[in-house]
Amino acid sequence: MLEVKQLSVSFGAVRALDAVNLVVPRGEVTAVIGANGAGKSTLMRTLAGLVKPASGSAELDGIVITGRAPEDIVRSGMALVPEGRSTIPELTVEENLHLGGLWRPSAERKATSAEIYEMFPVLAERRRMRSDTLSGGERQQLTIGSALMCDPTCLLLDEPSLGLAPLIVTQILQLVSQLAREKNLAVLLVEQNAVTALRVATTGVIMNLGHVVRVGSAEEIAADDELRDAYLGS
Amino acid sequence: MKKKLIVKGLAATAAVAVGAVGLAVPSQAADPGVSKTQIVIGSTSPQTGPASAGYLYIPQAAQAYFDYVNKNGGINGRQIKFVAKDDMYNPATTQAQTSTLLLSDKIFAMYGAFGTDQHATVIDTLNQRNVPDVFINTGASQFGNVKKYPTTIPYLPSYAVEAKAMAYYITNTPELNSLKRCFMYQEGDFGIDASNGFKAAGMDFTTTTSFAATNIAAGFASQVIKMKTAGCQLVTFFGITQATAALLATSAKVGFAPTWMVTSVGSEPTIIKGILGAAATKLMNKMYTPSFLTPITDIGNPYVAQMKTLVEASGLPWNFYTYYGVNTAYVLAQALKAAGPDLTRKGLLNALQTNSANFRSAASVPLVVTTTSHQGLTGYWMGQYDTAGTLGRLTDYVMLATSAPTGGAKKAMYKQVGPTKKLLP
Amino acid sequence: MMPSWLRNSRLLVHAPLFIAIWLLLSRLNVIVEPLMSYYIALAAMYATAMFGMVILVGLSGQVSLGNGALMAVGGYVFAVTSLNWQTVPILGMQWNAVWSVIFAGLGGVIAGLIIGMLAARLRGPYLAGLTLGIAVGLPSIAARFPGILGGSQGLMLTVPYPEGGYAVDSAAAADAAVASDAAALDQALSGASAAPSDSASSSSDMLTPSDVTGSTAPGDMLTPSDVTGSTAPGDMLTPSDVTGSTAPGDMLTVDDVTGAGSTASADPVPVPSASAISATPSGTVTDAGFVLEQWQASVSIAVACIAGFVALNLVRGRQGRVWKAVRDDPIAAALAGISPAASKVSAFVVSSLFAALAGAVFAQILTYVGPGAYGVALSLSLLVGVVLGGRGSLVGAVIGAVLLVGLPAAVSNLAGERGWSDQVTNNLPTFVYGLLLVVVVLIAPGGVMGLLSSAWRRLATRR
Amino acid sequence: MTTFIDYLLGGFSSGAVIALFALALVLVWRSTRIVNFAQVGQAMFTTFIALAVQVATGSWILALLAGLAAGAILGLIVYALVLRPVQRLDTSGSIIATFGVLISLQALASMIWGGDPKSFAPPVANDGLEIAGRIWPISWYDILVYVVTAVLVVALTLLFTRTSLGLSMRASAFNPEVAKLSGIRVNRMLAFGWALAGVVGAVAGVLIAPTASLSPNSFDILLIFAFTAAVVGGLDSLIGAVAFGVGTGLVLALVTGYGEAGDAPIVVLILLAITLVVRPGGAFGRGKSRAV
Repeated sequence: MLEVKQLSVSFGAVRALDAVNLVVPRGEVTAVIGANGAGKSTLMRTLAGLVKPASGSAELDGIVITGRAPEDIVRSGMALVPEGRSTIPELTVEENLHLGGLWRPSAERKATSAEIYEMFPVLAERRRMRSDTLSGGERQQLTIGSALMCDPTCLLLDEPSLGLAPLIVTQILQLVSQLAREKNLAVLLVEQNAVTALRVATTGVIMNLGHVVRVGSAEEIAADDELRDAYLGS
Repeated sequence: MKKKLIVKGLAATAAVAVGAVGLAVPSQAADPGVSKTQIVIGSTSPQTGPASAGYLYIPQAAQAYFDYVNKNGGINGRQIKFVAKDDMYNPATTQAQTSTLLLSDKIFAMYGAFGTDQHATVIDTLNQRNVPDVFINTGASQFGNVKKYPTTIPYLPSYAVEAKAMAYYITNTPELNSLKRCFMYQEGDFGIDASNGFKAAGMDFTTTTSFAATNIAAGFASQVIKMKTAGCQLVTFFGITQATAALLATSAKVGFAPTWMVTSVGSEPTIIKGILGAAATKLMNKMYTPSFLTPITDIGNPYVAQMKTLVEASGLPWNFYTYYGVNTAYVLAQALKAAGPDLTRKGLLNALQTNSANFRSAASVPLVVTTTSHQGLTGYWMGQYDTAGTLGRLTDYVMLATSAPTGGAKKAMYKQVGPTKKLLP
Repeated sequence: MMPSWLRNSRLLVHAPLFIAIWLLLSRLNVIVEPLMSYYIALAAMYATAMFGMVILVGLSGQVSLGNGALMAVGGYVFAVTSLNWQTVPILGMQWNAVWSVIFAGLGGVIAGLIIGMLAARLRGPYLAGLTLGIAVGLPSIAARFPGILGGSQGLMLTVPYPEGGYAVDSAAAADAAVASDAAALDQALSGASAAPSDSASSSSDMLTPSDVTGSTAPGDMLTPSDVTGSTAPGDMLTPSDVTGSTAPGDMLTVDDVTGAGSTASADPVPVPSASAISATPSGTVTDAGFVLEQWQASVSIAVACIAGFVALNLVRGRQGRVWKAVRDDPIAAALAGISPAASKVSAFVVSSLFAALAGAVFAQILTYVGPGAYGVALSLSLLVGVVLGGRGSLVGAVIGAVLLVGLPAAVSNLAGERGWSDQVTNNLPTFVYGLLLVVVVLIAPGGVMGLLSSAWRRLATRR
Repeated sequence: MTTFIDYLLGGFSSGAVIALFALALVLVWRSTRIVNFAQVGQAMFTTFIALAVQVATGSWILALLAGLAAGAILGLIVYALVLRPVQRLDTSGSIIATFGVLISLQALASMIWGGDPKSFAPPVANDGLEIAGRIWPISWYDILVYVVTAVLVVALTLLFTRTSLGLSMRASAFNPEVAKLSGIRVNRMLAFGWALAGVVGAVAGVLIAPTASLSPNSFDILLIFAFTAAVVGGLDSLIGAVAFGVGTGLVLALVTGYGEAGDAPIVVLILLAITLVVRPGGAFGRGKSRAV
């Protein structure tokens, strides 16, 4: 379980996150939605350790992770799938996949990669090719696979749907909710595409200008037209 | 007492000369860099960087000599202040440093300015401003043109003269003259001047090859193979000492063992020993090298003995560079002394031009500096390295020449005159 | 009604600005010491080259380690045209050094076009590699042409006079020198005995040891026997003297040098302070009433002001925006109808033009062109200057130029008199200079201009 | 024909050393995306340390080991003090920073050991081998240099392509953020890359010193050739660096042999220009990489 307490981030004079409180339980997907500049990405990057918080903390299964280096946070079980499907183009598919969890014993890693190749057969097919030859959807699978290689208990997904065809988005999000259930992962999903995100999430969180505006069940928020008009601009 | 008289006589001669000029020109303020108690002398040379190896000792040795003279009362009551600037062998830096010497340090004269390209950037300024530009450290003959550069006075014999001396010795030594000759040179003034000298002496070569000073680290394999393939038996070489060391090593590696004849500035034995280690003496054995100074190892010679004493007492290593540095500083001191108590730039030049034959030095060849000719030293004797790695003098005669585009060297006898008391001017 | 290009280019603002700068510097040039004029000449020359570097490195985002070689192009064109074309009338006018500068600029444009086209497709280190190759290779080309380009020895120019024209070596003067050299040598030979006989006669006008020391010994001349063990009351140092004899030596001993003994004949004379030296200005006056350094500086200032004016108009104008657009996002720029390749080539051409102009001025200052004067070190120092000053700013270029001239001079006095060995003191300035480069890049990656603007921003936000 | 082979063998010797320096440049490029102009300075400095050990102990092996250790440590120091604080320097900034380190190291070496060139005795004879009644310009020492170069290339290639350490290093260099998010300790990887490059540079320095001489500036020209070779080879490619390092040596030897020594840099420049025009990412580079 991921617990975020009073987390604040400042960039110069700008308050990007203001006392954010969140609970992401294991086994289900929590979706954070909000317009551009709401602070969603900052939240993700702060949790992953790429941005230093001004105050507040985050705990993963009772252990404080804020203030630690990104590589230590990953090793303690929280993996981030960053925005924009950041695979390394110069490396092959297999190398990109194996980047995740290099610190783990090789037997465990082999087992996990076999599992992932089974889950994403297209990656197995193309394992020797450079990762920039993959399509957008395939690359997203690769990024998620690489995150799973770290054997996380909590998965952060930053805008996985960006720039993908609707059909592929649906597939990927379904896969994410399936992962949450089957592997008992705490999944925090950040999405601009609110409708799709709320469809697979259990809980919905609405953010605006660095604040958490509303927390509720996904159905409830999906049904609230007023909220949508006020904060999601769609 | 008598000594003082003679010196005064010299000074009087200089004073008359200066006076004559003084009449022509309305009275002027004293020349810069000279006061009742001090003479400021400037110099530029590489003291750091790739070109500084060995050469950095020249100004240090000169400084040691000037310190010694100052301690003993200076020259005509004046202390010599020697300002040696580092130009890192970069022509632009040479000019900047020379400008500082002229305009900020207000030097009286330049002494021992180093390098051909480097000196090309300042020689005009120095001459335009009538600054004596004494004993430049370059063997390029172009600066010895008294019409163009009336205040510039070379000391080193030019590379052309050295090539002519080599040619003379080869032609007149049957066992060398029968050998197949080749020529290797360092690009720049070495190559141009030496080629001209050989051409003037009517010497031709089976093969000629060259190298750039900056490329020594890349090795001489190709040059050596080229000469080996051509069947060279005698190789004349003009390049800096590091290049000579590299050439000897590479040649030994491929079993190329011609008779070597190497320029005097490229055969400093301590540097070669430093680079080649234990193998140096074996590789240098039988190498011919012309020289113009009394052999550095001739410790019985009063010049060598005293200069060695001075250098070592000053905490410097005794090698060709310190030897050369003390020697030219010694000649400069004599010239300053001869220029008399009323020291002017014109007076110094005049003293040099009228007295050059009288200055004592470790040189074994005549110094030619007159009002119509600025050749500097004019020739060489031929030497050869022995199994112990010391250069022995082969010829009791010397071979004299000019840098002219025609004509070779002439054989002559030259007898050295002993030094002044305690090497003081 | 003003034509639109005139209104848009801010020509009206910039022209008076540069005329004012020119007047100010020219005035400064004649009131300061000649050495300062020399530094001004150098700094203005570097600034000219650096304006090009700002456009190339700062605006267009292309790294160049080869602009020193482009300066060589300008320098050589300047030297060759002024040495060989003096008698060639151009457009009915007599040859003038200005023509040489113009031709140098043209040469730079052509070289920049060629190199720019090679470089347009290259990025970062690949471009650095190519330009470094040019910095090494291009001056070597000059060494291949000993005839017209002077080979590896370079070409010497004579000190320029304001009324223009460069004196060429007259062959007659050289011949006369050769003839008198031969005569002087013959004279020396007669003194030294030209005959290959052993009995050298001492010429009477030779100074002999006895003249100096007052000894009346018959052997005035050094002979081998004197040295190898004569017992004559020697003026000579003999081995026995060296090895510890008690003879009242005329020989120099260690004590003489170190002053440890009491043998020194005179008390050391105190070294006078520098102010005791007569402070006559040592600059001689040329025909036009200029000291040489002032003349050099006035040429350098004029070229720098013109170059700065052109550079400022380019940077502030449309072309400047094009360069920045291509640097920041070549794809977006291409979509907006700008050709990234053409933009990069044009930056190279402009920077090369400025480099060549600076090279011509440099040749005029050095009175020499040669491969050694335009080596890799020069190219690197241009990059150093532009990084230290601030990459994208023309003011930064001027600051960088001043630093290039001032820093080495400043650090060279660091060692001073501290009793360290020559080995240490000689190398200390370079050591400190290297560290300075590192430190400046570390604490001010944006150079001096970066520091200034962040300080300004901090001040502004505080208010 | 034998002359031609002689030239090739001679060129091979100098080429192997250029290749080693190019290799060190590629290692630093791979780990931090920086062209390390200080590389030859670090190599020079560590070779001086190795020489001191050789003089003190008389052992070449100990000298080599001391050089390697010093190379690694100096690499780490330069990385920690200079490059780590500014990991995202642009090309010109990193050139100036590493250039500053280079001239400082050279000045420091001059202060400590003086400017005169020193000799470094080789461990095995450097005399040309006599085969078929003729001495060839290749010695046992040359063969040692070739073997060491070959072993280094193979070992480094395996390290980068076959081990997780190599994968971590490559990922850290290509995209530090992604690498961090994958749990890789990026700073350690970058530091390791610099140390490794320092070791390879030290090997190059210790190997070249006996065939040339050792002075604070004696490797300067090799930096230029090595940089050229690394760039033409594609900067990321170990094989490319070695191939073009040796190639540069061969070109220099052949041009000097059949033409004039002064033509060699011009020919190298022309070949450099042609290669980069045809393949802007270097001959062994992966062609045109992504535009964005």
